[in-house]
Amino acid sequence: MKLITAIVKPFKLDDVKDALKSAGVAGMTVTEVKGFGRQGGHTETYRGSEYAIDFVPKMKLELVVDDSVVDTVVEAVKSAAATGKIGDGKIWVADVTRLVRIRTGEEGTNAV
Amino acid sequence: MKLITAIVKPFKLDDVKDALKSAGVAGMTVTEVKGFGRQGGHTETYRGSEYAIDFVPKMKLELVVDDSVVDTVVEAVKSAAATGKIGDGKIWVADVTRLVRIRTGEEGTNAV
Amino acid sequence: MKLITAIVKPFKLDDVKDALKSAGVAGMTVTEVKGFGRQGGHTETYRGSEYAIDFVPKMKLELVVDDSVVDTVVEAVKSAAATGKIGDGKIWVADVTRLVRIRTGEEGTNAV
Amino acid sequence: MLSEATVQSLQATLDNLWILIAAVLVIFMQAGFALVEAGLTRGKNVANIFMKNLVDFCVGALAFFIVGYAIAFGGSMTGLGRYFGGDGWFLAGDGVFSYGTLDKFVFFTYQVAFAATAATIVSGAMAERTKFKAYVLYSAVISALIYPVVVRWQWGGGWLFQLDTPFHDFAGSTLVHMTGGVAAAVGASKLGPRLGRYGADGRPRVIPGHSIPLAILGCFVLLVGWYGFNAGSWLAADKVIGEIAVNTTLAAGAGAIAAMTLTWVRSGKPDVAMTGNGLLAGLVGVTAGAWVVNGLGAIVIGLGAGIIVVFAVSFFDKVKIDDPVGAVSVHGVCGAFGTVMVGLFSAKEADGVVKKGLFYGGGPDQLVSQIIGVVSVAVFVFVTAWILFSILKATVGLRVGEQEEIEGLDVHEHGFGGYSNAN
Amino acid sequence: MLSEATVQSLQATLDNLWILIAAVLVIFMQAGFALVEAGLTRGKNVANIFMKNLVDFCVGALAFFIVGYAIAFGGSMTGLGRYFGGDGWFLAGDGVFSYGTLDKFVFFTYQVAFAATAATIVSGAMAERTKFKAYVLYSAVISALIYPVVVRWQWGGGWLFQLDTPFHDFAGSTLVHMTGGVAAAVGASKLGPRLGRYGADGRPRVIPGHSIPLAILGCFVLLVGWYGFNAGSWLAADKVIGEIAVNTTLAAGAGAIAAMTLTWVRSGKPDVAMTGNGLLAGLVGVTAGAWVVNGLGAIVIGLGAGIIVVFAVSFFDKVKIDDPVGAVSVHGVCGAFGTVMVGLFSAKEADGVVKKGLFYGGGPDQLVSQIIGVVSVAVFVFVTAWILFSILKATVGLRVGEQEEIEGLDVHEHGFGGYSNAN
Amino acid sequence: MLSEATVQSLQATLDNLWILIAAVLVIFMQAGFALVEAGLTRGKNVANIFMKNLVDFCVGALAFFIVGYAIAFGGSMTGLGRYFGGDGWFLAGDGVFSYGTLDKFVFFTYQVAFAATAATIVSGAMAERTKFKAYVLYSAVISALIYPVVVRWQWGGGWLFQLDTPFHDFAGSTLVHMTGGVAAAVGASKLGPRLGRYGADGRPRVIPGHSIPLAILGCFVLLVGWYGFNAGSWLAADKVIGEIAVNTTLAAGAGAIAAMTLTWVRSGKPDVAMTGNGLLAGLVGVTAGAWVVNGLGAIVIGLGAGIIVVFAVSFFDKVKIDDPVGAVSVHGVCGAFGTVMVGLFSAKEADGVVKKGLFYGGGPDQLVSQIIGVVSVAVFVFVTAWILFSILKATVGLRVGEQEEIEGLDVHEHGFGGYSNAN
Ligand SMILES: Nc1ncnc2c1ncn2[C@@H]1O[C@H](COP(=O)(O)OP(=O)(O)O)[C@@H](O)[C@H]1O
Ligand SMILES: Nc1ncnc2c1ncn2[C@@H]1O[C@H](COP(=O)(O)OP(=O)(O)O)[C@@H](O)[C@H]1O
Ligand SMILES: Nc1ncnc2c1ncn2[C@@H]1O[C@H](COP(=O)(O)OP(=O)(O)O)[C@@H](O)[C@H]1O
Repeated sequence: MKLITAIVKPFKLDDVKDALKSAGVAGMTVTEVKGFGRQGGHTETYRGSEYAIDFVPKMKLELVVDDSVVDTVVEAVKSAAATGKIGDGKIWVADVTRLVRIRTGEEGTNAV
Repeated sequence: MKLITAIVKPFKLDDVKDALKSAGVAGMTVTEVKGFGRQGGHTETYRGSEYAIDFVPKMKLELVVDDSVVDTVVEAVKSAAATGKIGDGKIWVADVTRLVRIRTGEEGTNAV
Repeated sequence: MKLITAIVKPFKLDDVKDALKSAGVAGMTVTEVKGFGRQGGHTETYRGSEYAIDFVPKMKLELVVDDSVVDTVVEAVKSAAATGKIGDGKIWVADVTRLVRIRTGEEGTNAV
Repeated sequence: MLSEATVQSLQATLDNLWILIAAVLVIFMQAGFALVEAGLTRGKNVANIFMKNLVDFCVGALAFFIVGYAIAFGGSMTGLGRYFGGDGWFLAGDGVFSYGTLDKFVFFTYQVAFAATAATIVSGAMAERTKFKAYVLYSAVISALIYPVVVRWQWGGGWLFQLDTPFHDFAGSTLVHMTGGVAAAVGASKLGPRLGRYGADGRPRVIPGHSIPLAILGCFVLLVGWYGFNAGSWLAADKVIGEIAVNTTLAAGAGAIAAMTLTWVRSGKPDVAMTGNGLLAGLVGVTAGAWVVNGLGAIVIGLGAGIIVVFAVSFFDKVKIDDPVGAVSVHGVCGAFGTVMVGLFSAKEADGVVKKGLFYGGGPDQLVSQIIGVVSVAVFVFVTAWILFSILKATVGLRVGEQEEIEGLDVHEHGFGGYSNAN
Repeated sequence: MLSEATVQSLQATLDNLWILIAAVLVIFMQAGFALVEAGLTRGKNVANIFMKNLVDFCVGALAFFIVGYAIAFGGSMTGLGRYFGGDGWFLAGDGVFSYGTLDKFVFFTYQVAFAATAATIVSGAMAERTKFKAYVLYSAVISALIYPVVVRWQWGGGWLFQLDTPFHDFAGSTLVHMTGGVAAAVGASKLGPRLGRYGADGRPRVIPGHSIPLAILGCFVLLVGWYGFNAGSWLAADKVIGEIAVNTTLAAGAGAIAAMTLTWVRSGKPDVAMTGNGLLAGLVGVTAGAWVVNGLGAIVIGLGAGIIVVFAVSFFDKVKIDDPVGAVSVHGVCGAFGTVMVGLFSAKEADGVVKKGLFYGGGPDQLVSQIIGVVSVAVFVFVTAWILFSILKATVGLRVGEQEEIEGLDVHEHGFGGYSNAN
Repeated sequence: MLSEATVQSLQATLDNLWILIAAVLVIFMQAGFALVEAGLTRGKNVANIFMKNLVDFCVGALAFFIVGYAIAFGGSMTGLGRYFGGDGWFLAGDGVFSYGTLDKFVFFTYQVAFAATAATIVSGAMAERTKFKAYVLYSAVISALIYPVVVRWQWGGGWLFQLDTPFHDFAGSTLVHMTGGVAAAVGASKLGPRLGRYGADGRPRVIPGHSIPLAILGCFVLLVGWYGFNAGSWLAADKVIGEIAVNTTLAAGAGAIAAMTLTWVRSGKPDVAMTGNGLLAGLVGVTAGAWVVNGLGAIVIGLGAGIIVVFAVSFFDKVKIDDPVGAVSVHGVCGAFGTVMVGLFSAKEADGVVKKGLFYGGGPDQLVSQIIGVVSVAVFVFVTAWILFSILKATVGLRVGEQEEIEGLDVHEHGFGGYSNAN
């Protein structure tokens, strides 16, 4: 069991979701987040004064998946989310020691 | 130290929180998220056109806990969050190698 | 590769971000969350009736970093976020087995 | 040649102009109601609230045009006509009733705005759990039948107006507001409280409104519209409207200050939503006596209404009539209160219209008539609303399903959430 | 000594007062447009929408003051003057045209509010992708030139008014709304659809508006303002304004109910945004005939407009004219529809102004004139708007860049997001 | 028999009707202020802002009823009466002052709306850090004492009106707006800037407002209300109100365009919030001369005010008077500017009321009087506001604690957040 976390550009969410669906992913959880990174923010002006916005809106996807499909999933996100422009985001993978489906109590692979 | 992550239905948040309190949990962090899964979304209609909403609102709970209480906590979430209907959510557990309380600098179990 | 997660008070976000920048951190992801903990919530009154708010607004920071800088980063967050008052928040660290930069496909340390 | 008639026709034009403008102000109150109700309920039901307020105006306007106006104002005022009119359907024909110098169309516009007000009050009390279809049917019936009958009794020249000392409800504390408030109470209690409104222990739990800005903006809009509501009810343009406006202002201010102070004292903090309710309570309260009381009377009535509304909200909480916006307290309770107060604070005497109140040396006559009016209207509306909601419950159903309620009426009743952060 | 003149001057004062108040109501509609458009588009463009609505009023007011009014109303109505006026620039001088008893400044205020309405309609159809600079230039030109010429043809006494049976557009279904709607169609199609509005398969995809509360609040504000729009168009204060107001109310109600019912039948749920559009469609539809139709006519026109708007929205979706708020359907299509309906439903006859419609025994004369009016205005606006938008496209550019559109016009065009949750 | 009196009474009715309607428009401005201020501040203080705006109207109305009106308009205008009135407390009695044909209640309603405007201006400048209790006390004192004295000097017939060339402030650029603006400046500087408003380096940091839609909706509402504010200040119904309305429109438009253009040039992007401020600046600026200037004068004053407001905002930023909404710049600075401009741009001469300005051949007399008026009012308000805020600071305290400010006044002062997303 792995937890794959991906940070992507908001307007890419639909494409990524579709790619993951096609890759057979059954579930995921999405959060609106703000990212700080190489992309940098931008300068806004408000009532004549400038100020820096360091954070850019991003979407975070979390997927718990079977070890066997990690590469497929990472690949799917990567190709669907990439625009080639700075700020496309990151994907990281971590171990999950247990997974439970609340409704049924099923655990492990069955719970995905 | 484990990090327990739970995805639950929003209207179950209060019940889960109360159950966790009773189970002796001292702290947790909650995020509004959107879930994609078996529950499916629904079709909305806007100005006469249909469109699919694939995501359903969910709540994500994160709790860092001592290894000894993981089972209790998972159990508490499970029984408080279950409705038996599709979409009740998931719980997953991962290792945490270090935990720090910012205020005091305490680490490990003392920091929970 | 480690994932450092920090929960801090919202008005401390700017200070923490600046401290992390100075510590050489290149990127992070921030989420608005609600915390439950020792700090407790407060009682609100609405149209004459009291009710308890158990959750307080917090900010969650997630940073994937090289193992070598974990201590520096934890230290930076700790000193920038601490006010000494209850509710300053937590930092926890977990293992990350893989990190990918979507734009370039780079992995590992190069992807940070 | 210059004739008396020329001058009279100028005055008539003035009257018609003012009442049309006043009607527009009252119609603006529809936006105020929508805002207050939306602000004091949850975001998942916000489109439904706006939809209800929009549609009750539309349905109500057609219903009042087709039958309501005829029932309220048409035909002979004797015999059965004391309770129920019946002439001027569709405003058609030349004999259609109008008031004084007013053109029938102008008078109708003013009256239809009032009908819409009475109808829309209910939507707040029944918010967050009512089937939209049932609400549409309800609003057709109240605009076509229940409200017109009530109006008939007094403004339509019916039996309450024909009392020896006529019942006096200048701009409708009872006829409009209490009518709406009583129907609201019946509707809310037929529906039952919202899921989660009462804990397992039976104690009320707060379900906070999602936007104070919307709610208080709505209060401002209602305040503005109320000048049309009260000062327009003179149904003519002359200097008298000035004092009516001042009474309206003072009662509104006093109501808000009273509610603010009371919540401040009780819970240590001045409550914003309740202060808004206090403003509206003061306005509702002074509406019946807006012409006959003086400034001091208006202030006392406003203060009284502002205090009463706070306790009334607690009371309905306790008896489990779940009224998310306080409509029953504001319009029902303070409407009745303000009407009765005319019997105490009336400072004017006008033959066949109103007597001085108890505190102004007029004896108890007016007070008695006020009580008769309030009680009879309350009973009539209670009974008819009860029948109406019972029928709706047994046929189309009154309440949405549990899932609909939990996930929100916007998506389930209208197919779309009121707020979207789509990119 | 009392003279006829004294009385006349009183009537004149009354007229001026009413038209000024009506003008204020129409100016209030600017807020309504901003709200509707903001509610039906995305949050990332909300400041841009408000800015456009604010600035088109400001720019339009100055442009109409400097040249527009003179083109619409100035100079001789013969020869070229039948198409294009030219006197009274800056309202300067004593000979400046005014209507009836109205002071030129009062008449101007009323007219400028109408010009701003015509101008602002376009902003919704072109929302979420138009360069602000291009929009400002567009709004100067429509207020200074295109709209004034159209007005000249009819209200300015030009050739449409000089037809044997004059074209009749009482309050501007065609002159104001269809003008705006046709310009909107041209603008939207020149721009092309928003990114993501059509899938790879060419089928439309929903881009939901971000706030139903804003949208429906806007509908209420427009409804309120419309009483000034229609009843004020009588350009004098007398009892006639009552029937105009009633027709306005009935058509609005019928339009909303029709659209609500139709979406309910088609998709199983009554659509809130479309019901709002239906209300506006009914209002636009009845505007041309607000004086000449009777209540039944108003209801039929309202119902018709409410049905048409639903199909029109689908139609423009299909032909890929991406109109985020339905401005083309509401103002363009229903404006034309309502104007033509006068030829069928006119129940009044007034020499040199209007004849009875086909359904009221007046024969086809009025209908023919209505069609001539609608077609000629549509063609004129289409051609001039096409030229205008082509020039803008070729010079300053019409559409923002892709990144600007994706991330929002607020930040990119104005330097700041419309919503901030900074602490 | 028809008499002159009949006709005069018709005119009087007309006057009263118009001024009551104008009063309602001005009262609507309260909603506009609440919206602008709420939009330009943070979401955590939004309920507090609305509460302040609601309560200052309520408290101010009662205070002005009880004492303010008597001080402003009551009693003899000689001796001490040139500075301070004192008759007509509670509007009681028959001898209470009124203006011209106006009923005392109508005149009061109009005046109380102005008093509430002066009072409410301060709330924006002191937003996000003021104790609610202190604000309530402040608003009672300004409505009961400070503002009435200022009014006395001019509109109440006092010493500024008795100057050889009377000070001319038609609708209150100085008496209402600058009074509010100066009090705002004193309040904001007594409070000190919001936490985080200035960096460690002393340079200002932006604290963005949370909702441009609310802010610009507020600007529209203020624009609409301003027609009542300016055209109503004629205090009678006649054709003159037309030109006043046109001047109001032009100055508003020019102000917005100037501010938009200036921010566009300075920072590359047209700023939305500043354009809104520019509109208001133009309105404030033209208010003093709304009757005496012509269209060109109005445009120039509007442009001037729109430019000044941009620089004034920067200036107060630099001198660390933290004014979240720009109230000091809009109302204080542009109020003074507009008043002085009457001395240059007055195009009218009226015995004992106003002379032509310097640019219109009237010499420097009017200019001198304008400067006397502005300076004396500014000094008076500055001193009294300083005393008032000092007393409040020393007693109930002016500023909330640090935690309250960081977490928001909504929760800490009123017990409840303005926005809730509870399910
Ligand atoms: N070290 C990191 N830990 C967590 N999130 C990161 C990290 N670096 C970047 N991110 C997230 O990824 C987003 C994109 O990163 P950025 O450095 O801007 O560009 P790129 O994706 O091209 O490397 C950031 O906005 C942030 O949300
Ligand atoms: N593999 C997954 N990884 C992360 N989150 C998941 C995953 N599968 C489901 N979820 C989350 O759990 C929620 C419920 O899952 P769903 O499949 O709809 O029903 P059930 O909980 O009954 O299995 C989803 O909405 C989503 O937020
Ligand atoms: N065990 C936990 N797991 C996850 N988050 C926690 C945990 N305990 C506390 N938190 C988060 O840290 C915040 C601060 O914790 P709290 O107990 O209030 O004070 P302190 O930081 O001083 O220990 C909480 O609001 C919550 O968001």
